[in-house]
Amino acid sequence: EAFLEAFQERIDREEKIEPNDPMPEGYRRTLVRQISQHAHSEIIGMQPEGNWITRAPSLKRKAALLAKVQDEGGHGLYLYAAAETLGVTREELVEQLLQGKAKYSSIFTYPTLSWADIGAIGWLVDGAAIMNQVPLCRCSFGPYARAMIRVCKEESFHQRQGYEIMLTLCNGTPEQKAMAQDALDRWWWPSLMMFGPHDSESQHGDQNMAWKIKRFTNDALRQKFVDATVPQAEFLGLKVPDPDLAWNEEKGGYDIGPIDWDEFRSVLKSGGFCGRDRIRNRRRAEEDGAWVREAAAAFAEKQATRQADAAAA
Amino acid sequence: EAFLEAFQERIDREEKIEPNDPMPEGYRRTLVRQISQHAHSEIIGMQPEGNWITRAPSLKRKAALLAKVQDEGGHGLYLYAAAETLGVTREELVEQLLQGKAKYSSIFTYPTLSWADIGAIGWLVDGAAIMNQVPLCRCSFGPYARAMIRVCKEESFHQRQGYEIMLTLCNGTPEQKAMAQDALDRWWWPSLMMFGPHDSESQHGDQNMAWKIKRFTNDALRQKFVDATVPQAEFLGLKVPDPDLAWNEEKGGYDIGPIDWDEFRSVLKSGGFCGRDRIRNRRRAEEDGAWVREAAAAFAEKQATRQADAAAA
Amino acid sequence: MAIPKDKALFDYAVRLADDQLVLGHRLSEWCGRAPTLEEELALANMGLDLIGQARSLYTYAGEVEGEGRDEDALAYLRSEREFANMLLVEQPNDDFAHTMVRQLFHAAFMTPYWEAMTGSADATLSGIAGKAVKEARYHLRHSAEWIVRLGDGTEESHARTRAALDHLWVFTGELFEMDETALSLLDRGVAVDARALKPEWDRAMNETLARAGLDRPGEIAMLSGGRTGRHSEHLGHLLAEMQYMQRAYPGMTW
Amino acid sequence: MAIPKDKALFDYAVRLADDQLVLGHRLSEWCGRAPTLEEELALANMGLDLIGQARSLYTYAGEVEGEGRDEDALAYLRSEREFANMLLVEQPNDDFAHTMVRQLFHAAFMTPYWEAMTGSADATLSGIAGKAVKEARYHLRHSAEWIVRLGDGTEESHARTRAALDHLWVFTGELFEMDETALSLLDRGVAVDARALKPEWDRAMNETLARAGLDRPGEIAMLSGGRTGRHSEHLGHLLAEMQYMQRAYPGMTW
Repeated sequence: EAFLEAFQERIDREEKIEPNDPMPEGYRRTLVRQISQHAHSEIIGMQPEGNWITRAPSLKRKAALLAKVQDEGGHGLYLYAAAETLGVTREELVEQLLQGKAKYSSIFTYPTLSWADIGAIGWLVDGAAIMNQVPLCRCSFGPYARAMIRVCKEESFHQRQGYEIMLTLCNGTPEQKAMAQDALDRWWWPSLMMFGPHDSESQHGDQNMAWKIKRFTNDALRQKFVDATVPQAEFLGLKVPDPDLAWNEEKGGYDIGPIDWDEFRSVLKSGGFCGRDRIRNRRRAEEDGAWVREAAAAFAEKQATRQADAAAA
Repeated sequence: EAFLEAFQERIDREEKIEPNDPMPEGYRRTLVRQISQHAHSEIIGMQPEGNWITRAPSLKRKAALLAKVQDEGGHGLYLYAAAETLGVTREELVEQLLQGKAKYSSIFTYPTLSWADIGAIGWLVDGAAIMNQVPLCRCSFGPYARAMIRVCKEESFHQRQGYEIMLTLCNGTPEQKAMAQDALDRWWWPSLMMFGPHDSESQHGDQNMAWKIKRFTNDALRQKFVDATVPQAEFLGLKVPDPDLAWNEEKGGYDIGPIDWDEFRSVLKSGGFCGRDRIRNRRRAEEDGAWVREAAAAFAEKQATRQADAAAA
Repeated sequence: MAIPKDKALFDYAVRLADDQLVLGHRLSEWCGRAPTLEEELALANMGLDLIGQARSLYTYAGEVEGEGRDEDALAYLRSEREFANMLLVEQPNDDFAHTMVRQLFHAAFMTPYWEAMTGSADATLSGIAGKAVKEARYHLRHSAEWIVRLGDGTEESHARTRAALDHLWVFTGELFEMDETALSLLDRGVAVDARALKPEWDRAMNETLARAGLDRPGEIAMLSGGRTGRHSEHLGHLLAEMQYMQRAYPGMTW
Repeated sequence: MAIPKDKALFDYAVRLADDQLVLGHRLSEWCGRAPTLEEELALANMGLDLIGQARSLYTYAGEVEGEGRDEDALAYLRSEREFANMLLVEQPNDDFAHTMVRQLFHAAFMTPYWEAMTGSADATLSGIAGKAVKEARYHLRHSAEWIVRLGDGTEESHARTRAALDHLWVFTGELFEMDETALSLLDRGVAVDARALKPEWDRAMNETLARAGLDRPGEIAMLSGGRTGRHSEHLGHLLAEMQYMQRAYPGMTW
């Protein structure tokens, strides 16, 4: 009791909690879950975009996309490292993902069907991710907060890059503009779902707010995203696929139509359109690479023995 | 001695030798080698053309090419069956191929680099094959002769189809015509080499002629091919890549320039440009299919046991 | 592009063609890779049947549209989002078990489908069906025999076939879907009521799986989207390869 | 297409660009498939370096030609027969051992190549070389470390690496070939004498293989042809995928 109170006081003073500090088990568990889900999302998120690297329509875009996907892998690395400070190993976490036991953001279960999807993902998906992640740079847990600072810097670069792809398409031929509209049509609602259920339905909201793992509610962040994004769509000359979308003068923000939470739940439940492929691909990569990891481990062991022998001699 | 003489007399009377007839060991050995090499060539020959099935430029061509490659597989089947009448199994023969111990026609170690190569292979390679094979329809060994009758009928259809592809290209755009010329440039000399070394260098020639396994010499068949093909090239408006090519009024045929036998020997020795890939692909197909063949065998055995049990009950 | 004279009929013929072409293309990818020489020929046979059906259907669709598009324009010059094949047929070959399960699922549907289509009010479609039904029956027999052999073969073949069934089952719901296009043509006596074929498909499935000693996968949420061009990520790569020549050398005769 | 003002220089820059692009593309195919997350990043790094080099070289080639072709026109709108990359770089990724052996063969050549190129009489090429040499050194270090680990790792990794060495060795002769184009530019002080780099390449190879406990493959007849567009059958499939968008949507800005 006293410990919990003292812990809460540290949080309230905006002190960073570090890995070796005492912390409530619930706090640790929540962070492990959240950070690892976040890491898994980065890794799985490499696939929908990776799908277009070999078909990118110009060398500049090809290089930028490869670099972007590489950054996502890098984010996965920092995040697994941040989770490891809480006493789990990357191997355990990856195993949970491969077993289908761990969650990752359901946005990555949607397929990329045209080049415009690469633009839409950068613009909308990275845009939504940034809304979620900027507050995490001030998360009470130090390693997570520091990882997020680095992540956010790169994400906002990706977001601008994605928007720039959309802009190029919208300034292009009618065929290209139609491609962009089609991508917006498919990615708009899933992007809004990235913020999670309405606050009234959210499970972990309050405690996470108190622990300053979370600093804004799902609905507040979603609103912020909509308000930032709708003018961008207008600038592109694209139509947001929501007939109920309307400016609300009173609240100084947009009202949106009802979100299809049945679709959201069905994606969570069934793994979504590409969810099975995503996990299957990762499992294959793990299996195909097993002999390489074993070789590296065997070599490292031999080297250690040799050095020990040399030192003993 | 008496046996060999009697055998030769049967041959000279143009009697067909059948699998259960007595025959000299050399005759059997020669036929097994020749028929199995021929079968291997059909199977390996599926690869260069198969390389373009997924990229064929029209549905009509795609279907025709798939059917053609299927025919080649069928030829492989009849020919392995003909060889099996001589007391070897298909498995043994295939194993020799996979081990790199058996030969196949070196023409199939050249790569197909453009759609025009599909035309050139039909026109030139099937054309040369027909020259070689038509006389084999009268081969002294019955099963081989009968297999060849079926093969030749299909081959001449393929040859016309190949020529028709070339004709379409030559009636097309300058780009298409250049594609056709490029293919002729690359396939002309290898096609001439398909007839084997000059008669003066040929090892097995005389005995095979006597046994009526072979009925014309390499050079005679090559001459026949050149005389048939040069006017076809002229009709297409293509240039045969031989500066020494000239009509010889006296012999009533074309004279050709020197064949680069160094290239021929180097292909035989090194396996040629794609030879290693060809064998590797076949090996992979065999490995990947092993579990299927095992399953089929296990099922057949179970079925046999069940039927025996049922019969016994 | 102008609206075709009979848009529903055009769309219906094109999607049916897309199904057969994409599956035929997948089968053609096996060329040189089959587990036996006999199966090499059988896979090519089925591929040829399907590509042949696709050609007739595209040609007819082009006629219905009346804009001068021929079979090749429809096969080679439409984008991934315009292709309307069902998701099942675009799934990768993977191993032989996946290929044969995919074929079984498809042929067990197409057999009663073409049978019903022989009674179509549209003479061209019923004519195509008359030929296709014999082909589909062979595909069904061939794939069912393999499933029985693989299911009742070795431990490995059983496990691989079960994995293929589980993986591909989720795409079978789409076989029986009827959208507005299909319903409007059903009203006109042109289309087949796919929903009505479910019992026969179930019978074929249950019978084959029972003989194979394989369990029928449990009911799960099905995936669909192919008819509206919402494909899996596999189709784009298939089209990139298949369409390359027509895209790289536009407007030429081959 | 008119003859470029300096055809030899154009051809030389293009073939050098083709080498780096095709290998960079191959590395990019690993995305999402690498054996570890760290290696995922390393493969992407090397791919990015190579694609970056290709971009500079194509851009320069386009300037030399003076016909308005930019990097994308040269990368996406030339046919398989026009690509002049060496055969080594187009070989498929196969397993990780093949990929790393291919990288080692290439980087052990490119390291001294770019070093020599920094002294080129052509200011643009020497400038590109100045940046590329650092990248090549990293590729060499990275691939050599892996070959040592794999060669001296497990039995399986040793066997796979030996198989990769044996399979790819035949393509290493082409690294050191000098044709008329290269010779004429060598005379002008622009090109590098590839033949002269053989001893250093051999040293790197012998040293790495010795550390890895792997035998150097015996001398065999080498394959070549890439410089004149005589490729293996692998390149066409790579180009069909890579060029698809530019072929399907010609003349657009992306």
